[in-house]
Amino acid sequence: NVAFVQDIRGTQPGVDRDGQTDTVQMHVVEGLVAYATDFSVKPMLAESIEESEDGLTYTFPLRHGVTFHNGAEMTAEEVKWSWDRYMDPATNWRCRSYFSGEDGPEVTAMEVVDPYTVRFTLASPSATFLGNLARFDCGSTAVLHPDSVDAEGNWVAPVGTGPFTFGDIRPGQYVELLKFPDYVSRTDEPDGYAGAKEALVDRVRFNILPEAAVKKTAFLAGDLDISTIDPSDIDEIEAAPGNVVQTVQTAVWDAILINTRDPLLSDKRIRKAIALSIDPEQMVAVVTEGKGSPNPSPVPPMSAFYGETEAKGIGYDPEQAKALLEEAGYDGAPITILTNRRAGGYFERALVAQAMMAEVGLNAQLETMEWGTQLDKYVTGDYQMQSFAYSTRLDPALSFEMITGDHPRKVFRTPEAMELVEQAMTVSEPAKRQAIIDQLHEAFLEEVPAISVNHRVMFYAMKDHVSGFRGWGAAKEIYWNVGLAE
Amino acid sequence: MTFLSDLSRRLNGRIGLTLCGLVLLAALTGLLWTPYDPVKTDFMARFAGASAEHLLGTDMYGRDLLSRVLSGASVSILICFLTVALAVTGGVVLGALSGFVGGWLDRLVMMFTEALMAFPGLLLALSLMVILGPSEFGVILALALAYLPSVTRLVRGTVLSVREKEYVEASVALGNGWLYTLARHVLPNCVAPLIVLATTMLGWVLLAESALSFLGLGVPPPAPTWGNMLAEARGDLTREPWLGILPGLCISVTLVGVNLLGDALRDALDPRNDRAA
Amino acid sequence: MWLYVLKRILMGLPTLFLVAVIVFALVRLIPGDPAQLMLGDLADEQSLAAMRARLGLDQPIPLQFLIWLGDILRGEFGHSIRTGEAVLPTIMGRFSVTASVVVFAVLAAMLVAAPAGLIAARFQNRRLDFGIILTAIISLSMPSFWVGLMLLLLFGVTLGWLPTIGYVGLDEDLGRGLLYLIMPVVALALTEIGVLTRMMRSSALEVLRLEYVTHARAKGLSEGAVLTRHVFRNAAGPSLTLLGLILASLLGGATVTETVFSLPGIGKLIVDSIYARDYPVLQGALLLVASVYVIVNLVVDLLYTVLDPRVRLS
Amino acid sequence: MQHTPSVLSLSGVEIGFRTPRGLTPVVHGVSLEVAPGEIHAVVGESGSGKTMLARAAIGLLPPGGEVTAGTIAFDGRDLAAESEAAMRRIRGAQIGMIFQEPLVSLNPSMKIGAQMAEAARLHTKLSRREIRARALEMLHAVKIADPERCLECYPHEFSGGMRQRIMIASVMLLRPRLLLADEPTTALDAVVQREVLDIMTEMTRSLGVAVVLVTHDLGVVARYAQRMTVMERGHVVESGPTRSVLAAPREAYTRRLLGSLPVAPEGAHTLPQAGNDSPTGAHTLLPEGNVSPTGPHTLSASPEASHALPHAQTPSAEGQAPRGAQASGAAQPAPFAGRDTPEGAPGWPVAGRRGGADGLAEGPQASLAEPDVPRTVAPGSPAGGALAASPHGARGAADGPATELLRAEAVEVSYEAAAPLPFMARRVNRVVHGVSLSIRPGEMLGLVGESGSGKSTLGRALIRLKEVSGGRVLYRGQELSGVSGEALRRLRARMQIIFQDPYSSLNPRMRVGAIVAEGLRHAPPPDSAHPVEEMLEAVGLSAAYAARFPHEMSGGQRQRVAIARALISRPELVVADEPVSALDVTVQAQILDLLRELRGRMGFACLFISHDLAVVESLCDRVMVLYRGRVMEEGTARQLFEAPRHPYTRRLLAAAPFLEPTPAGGYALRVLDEARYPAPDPACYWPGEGEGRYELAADATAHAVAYRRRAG
Ligand SMILES: Nc1ncnc2c1ncn2[C@@H]1O[C@H](COP(=O)(O)OP(=O)(O)OP(=O)(O)O)[C@@H](O)[C@H]1O
Ligand SMILES: Nc1ncnc2c1ncn2[C@@H]1O[C@H](COP(=O)(O)OP(=O)(O)OP(=O)(O)O)[C@@H](O)[C@H]1O
Ligand SMILES: [Mg+2]
Ligand SMILES: [Mg+2]
Repeated sequence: NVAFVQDIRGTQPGVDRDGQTDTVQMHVVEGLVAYATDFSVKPMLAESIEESEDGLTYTFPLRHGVTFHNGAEMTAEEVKWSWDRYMDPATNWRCRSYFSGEDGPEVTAMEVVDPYTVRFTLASPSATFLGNLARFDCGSTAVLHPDSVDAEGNWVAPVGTGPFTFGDIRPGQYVELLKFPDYVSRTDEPDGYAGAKEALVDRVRFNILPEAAVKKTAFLAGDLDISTIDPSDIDEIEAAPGNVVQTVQTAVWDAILINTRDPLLSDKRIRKAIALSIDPEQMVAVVTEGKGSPNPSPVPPMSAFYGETEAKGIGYDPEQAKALLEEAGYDGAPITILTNRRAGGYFERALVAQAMMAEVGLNAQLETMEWGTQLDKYVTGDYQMQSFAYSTRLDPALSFEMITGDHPRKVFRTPEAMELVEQAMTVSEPAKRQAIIDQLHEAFLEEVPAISVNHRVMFYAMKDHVSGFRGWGAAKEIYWNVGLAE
Repeated sequence: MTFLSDLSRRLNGRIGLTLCGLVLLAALTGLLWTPYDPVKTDFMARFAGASAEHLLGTDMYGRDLLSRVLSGASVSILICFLTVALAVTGGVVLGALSGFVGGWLDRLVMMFTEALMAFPGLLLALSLMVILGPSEFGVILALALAYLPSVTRLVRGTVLSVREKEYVEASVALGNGWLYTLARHVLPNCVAPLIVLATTMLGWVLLAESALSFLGLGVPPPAPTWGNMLAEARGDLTREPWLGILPGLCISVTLVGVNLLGDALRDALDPRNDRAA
Repeated sequence: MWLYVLKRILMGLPTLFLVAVIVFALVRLIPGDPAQLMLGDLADEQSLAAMRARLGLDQPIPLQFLIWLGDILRGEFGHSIRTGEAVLPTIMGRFSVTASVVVFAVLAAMLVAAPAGLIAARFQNRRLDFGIILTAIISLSMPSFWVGLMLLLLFGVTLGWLPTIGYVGLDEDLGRGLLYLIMPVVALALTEIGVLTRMMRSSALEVLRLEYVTHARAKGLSEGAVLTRHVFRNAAGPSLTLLGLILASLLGGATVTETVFSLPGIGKLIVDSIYARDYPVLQGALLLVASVYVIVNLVVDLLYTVLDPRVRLS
Repeated sequence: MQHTPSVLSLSGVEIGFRTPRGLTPVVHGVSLEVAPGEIHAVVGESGSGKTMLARAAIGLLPPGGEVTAGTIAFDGRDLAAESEAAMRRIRGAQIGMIFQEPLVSLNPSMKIGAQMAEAARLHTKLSRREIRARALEMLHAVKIADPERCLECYPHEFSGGMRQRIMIASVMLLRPRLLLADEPTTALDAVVQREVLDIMTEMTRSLGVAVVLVTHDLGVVARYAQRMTVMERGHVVESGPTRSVLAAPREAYTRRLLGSLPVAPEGAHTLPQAGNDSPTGAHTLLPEGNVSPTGPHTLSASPEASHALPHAQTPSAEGQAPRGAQASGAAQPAPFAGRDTPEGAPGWPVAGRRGGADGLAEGPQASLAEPDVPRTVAPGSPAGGALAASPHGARGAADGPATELLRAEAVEVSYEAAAPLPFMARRVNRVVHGVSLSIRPGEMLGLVGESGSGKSTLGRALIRLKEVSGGRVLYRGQELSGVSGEALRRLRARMQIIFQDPYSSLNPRMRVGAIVAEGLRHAPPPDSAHPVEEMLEAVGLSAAYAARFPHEMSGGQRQRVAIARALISRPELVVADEPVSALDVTVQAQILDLLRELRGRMGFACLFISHDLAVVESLCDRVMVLYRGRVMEEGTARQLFEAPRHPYTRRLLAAAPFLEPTPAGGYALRVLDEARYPAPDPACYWPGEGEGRYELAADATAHAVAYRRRAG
């Protein structure tokens, strides 16, 4: 019994999806490749990954003896069938554009080399091809058996290769996963979505409990084995016998966005003053109960590209902030920070920011709203500042891409930044990429389109009879290899 | 004055008046003065217990609880009053016209109130809150609209029954115009049930605001109301129950006061109970 | 009688149409974009546009309304934007959960409130009366989520007697189903008991003043018989109306209670749909709720004639 | 003096109410004995403690009330000593009680059968079937048409009179020894009242039940009670055999009470403007010194007076006797058996067919004459000339529209019920069918008829408070429905209405001064500086009352406020709808005096609607009898009261007990000398019966009667 926030949207990987749905689906289906804990891409159903020198072809020898939930063996045929289905616009696959040439290099061919080998051919080299294949929101480009659809091609249910199958789905109550007894595991170490998997429990029930107080009570009452909890509850839960709290650093980026197109905030000095007024150490300490540490960069700390440059921030200097404000002629005009009461510390961050900004004379006001409305304002760029968060981006280029661009929802709007992001997307050589990322970070600090607070730490409370649960940076719970002691 | 003394002669009236008086006093204090800024956070002093510095302690963000309760009183009470005032004004105008004029106007108004009533008040308010955006103003407007139909119906019902009374006919017989008759003869007789409804409604508004806050759409924090304080404290019920008990108690006390007062008012306004002690 | 029912249903139709208009307008007035919400921060232009087109949100709003209305009339409520499930079965399923909780709660409330109100009225202005009324007022003075959380803490956590989450349909397993219902029912009933008790008391007071009560006493009936046989039925009218209103409004969503006890009820569905801007579900659910209101009112009026033969249905 | 042991005996009973300010006594040392088979009436002013006395006897004082002294003994047992459980066994089984209002005394949500059986199951060991049989028997005894069906019905399916009869049946079902009847018929009209009381008397007599009858209707007392007790402010003023108390009241209060009875004017029913010199103030107050004490309360005329009365007795013998000397034997139900179906009534002596325009009384009418007042109608005088004394008796040429204040032509009024289905036709309930009338300035037109016959509705339609659905109403030749806006408002100020229920016609939240002053809003500016105060004083209220609220006044005072409001604008026409129906006789007399006086002073015309025939007789010039929305008979008051021709009119008259002063200074029941009434014409019209068209035909004296005309 585990806690879960909302209903899943469906069972069709990469199509009927949202972050929560992905989490569940990833227990049922697998792709050729998968993300490992360090966000490197590792083979999953593929035995290995063979990239050509020119970076234009990828060949995947498949593992032998992997069975679908319906008992059939997985072969290149199904991989091909799955791919063709994804690339059919009628399928509505979320990630089609990444492979069709619209939004990255086109996959010109996908061939079955032999029953246990497939090959992809790209129009141009891509640093992100493998990553895109493994993306959660693409449903890991899961390999499905044609039985997943009916004769007319309508979706029925995923017949995949994962360690679990779908059990009971009760909207508004829970989603249940059942152990797939014939699962054929890899033999390498469990590593994120890659590596060995074994369903140790017969069933996993994702209870839909959006209300934090309820979740906590249910956990305390022993009706949940694992649950995310608010940082403020850690002490209390740990104090009770039989409870364990696991702290996990994730790649979810918590930031306070500053609308660079706002008349007042378009003044870089004011933005800088805001950034300087905020003491990241204290803010993070408050929001995470001292469990997290600040991160001045959008790039997550566990990323291979996270280096010394990224760890350097603008610093906390109220005096300089005041001076800048003076220089900019700030007259105490109110600055509104949008926030909401969702779990995840949005509200607390805004609250602390407001208090800290007030210290240097910035007249910040909080406006708490419902998430949907805030999101709308985010998209239309109709705000001054807002407490926001971005879900896991496993590639540093994407970490910048998500805030950089010309669209109203993007805050990092300098041509230089856009150019750099463009480069980061195509260059795949690590050293060169690192340089670009470093440059981007510096530009980010210079421009101050957002205040990077930290990458979120999550807290999982579990009963001490739970073994093997490991949270990871992707902030996606994994329930294979998790067992319950009697 | 005789009315007030009549009220205070009853036990429920006395208790009701006392409790409501206390609440009003708190609201007034909160409006004029609080020991600290109620939204001022102090992360060094979170969950502080009662002390000389913070008489009632502080909350999860280190805000002074006494200040918040006082200031919350003024916001909550203001919201209650404005909401009720709005609903009553609108309801009286609509209900009176609908009941007195009758005909298609009546049918139209009734269809609208019927349609509005077909939504549970909280849901209606909830939808409106999402549309209006959470703010004191939004809460007031949403709840007023949610309660408008019941006031309209009450007034219309009373107007309809009063309209049948012979003193209204007598007024017509004297040659008085309908507006005069409505204002002079009909409406004053709707006042008693309306007062009772209004007092009850004050309580509902308080509860509804806290329910809205619980669902994430009440008066947006950090501005304190009892409702959102209670809602905010729900996660800390096991850790620091006091944070929830205090605003909860405030709400309950107000409701008890208002309801007792409403009861007493009903008794006092009912001529048949004249002699009741 | 059947003519009356027919008439009431006919009269309910314009109301329901108006409700449909209001629902639609309300829903479309909500700022935010379902496509946006679904895709979250990962959204980009193409996927948003594609999503909108798929949801039919790219049509002009009046057209959307007509399409929706046409669909409704054909009994087609559409599919959820979020989960793609057909709306009608979804809302019916959710409604049945709410209904089982609410009906039990209202019955329980009435079972307590009716005698309490009668007794309070009988001993008007005495200490017993005051005690009952004070209890009633206190019970209705507590915010419902507060009551719910307290119950959860007490019976779920501290005592560990009752499950804190989950729901089992009564049709699946009666015993366990009831077990899961206890707390929500108690929480809901607690707040309604107060209102009903007070209503019962005041209408019983009216009746107690009437001559036939004295007449019943003059026949030599005991107080208990007078209260149950003569006062109760005649005093039940206003309480029944109130009960109907409560029932209708709770059936339309005991939102808070459902949230606290994580029940998959219609109120919670509506709130979730609001948050997710799941227009078809929201519209369907609100329409259902409004129809329930109309039907409950009709049933209450029919019951009224059982209680009070003077009320003729014409 | 009683020789049989009393069933109920009160001695020195005092009743008080506990209030926050201490004990308020309401009944002071009342003693009273009721023998088996005896009907003992308790009369007195309103609030004198009659109800409390009755309720004390069954141990059901309202909360706060208690018996503070004295004993109440039932069958020799002191009720105070009985436990509550024992009292419950006595209630219903031994002592039955009938309450004032039949409309609220039966539980509306229980079937009659269940209500009747309830007490029987409690107090007897009878089986279900036996109880049912007995219930049927009782219902039969009270003349309920279909007892079987009745058991399955709910109270609302019956009229007030039937409900009261059912009440009696259900109380008598248990054969109680004592029956307490608290104003059992005040809400009923004369005909129904008569039926109910007759049945009650009959049943109590046959079962030997002792009855305490609380009432304020002295006529009822005279007709039904053997003994009476007069109460005033909690004290017994006078007690004794009915006839002797009535014939020779000893106490001032009793005399005052009796003196307040309305009495037919001794002169002709004439209009003041007609130049007739006869006084309009015919109401006579007994001068204090006028009555010589007559010693013991026994009637010299009738030795057996104080004991049980012979039941069936033909009044024909007494019919010849002068009214004033009427003996107590006349205090009998008149033998008009046709209570339910008037036409089939064998009791109506059919003396002759209607021939031509005559048909007025042919017998000597001396019985109605006061010795010293010359009658305008000479005994035996031809019908044609009999009523010529009234200048407006003939409706002929003299009746030019110019002299008419209000004229109604074939007025129809209906109430619309909501349509059963939308878009279906509304159901229309026509209440007034083609009524024509005219009122001249200064005329008092009486309107009588059974409850629900449309009197109030007609009154309202005449001043356009209700729209007519047919016909037209002309006010000084101007058609009312054509007027609107300001003109209508001005017109309305000239026509006023005094509503049936004074209390509900006064806004409870306005002070009396403001209420009365409202009457001036649309009236021409008054000539005096303090019109309100003057008006209040004119209706006999001191100016200080202006500051009061309606609920701070007594019924009579409120009534006068309503009258003041109607009269302050000096209207030309007033519709007075039952202004005195709910009042006790003293207050009633006050108001009638006032009306007469005002008419004399201001010369206004009045449509006077009432159930109380004695009042109408004493006040009105002309009278119309309405039955189911149609005029049954119309004529001068004298014509109607002395020579009624329509069976319905006669039924009304027969039912109403009139008390009249005797020459000896006391009072006795008036006997309707129906033998000398002209025979009702079988061709008279009854709504809903037989075919044929309704037609109102007047004779030369403008005495009009409804006839049925064959179609075609
Ligand atoms: N519940 C009560 N509390 C206090 N005083 C009461 C109460 N009920 C009646 N009284 C008083 O008792 C007195 C006697 O009342 P009661 O009803 O016996 O009068 P009544 O003679 O029956 O009058 P009516 O002819 O109007 O029915 C009145 O003065 C009345 O004010
Ligand atoms: N507002 C109304 N709506 C419908 N029907 C009515 C209404 N008022 C009166 N009636 C009906 O009209 C008929 C005549 O009523 P109305 O009041 O004129 O009688 P009434 O002669 O004045 O009787 P009463 O002597 O009892 O006052 C009755 O049958 C009554 O039921
Ligand atoms: Mg009385
Ligand atoms: Mg009338």
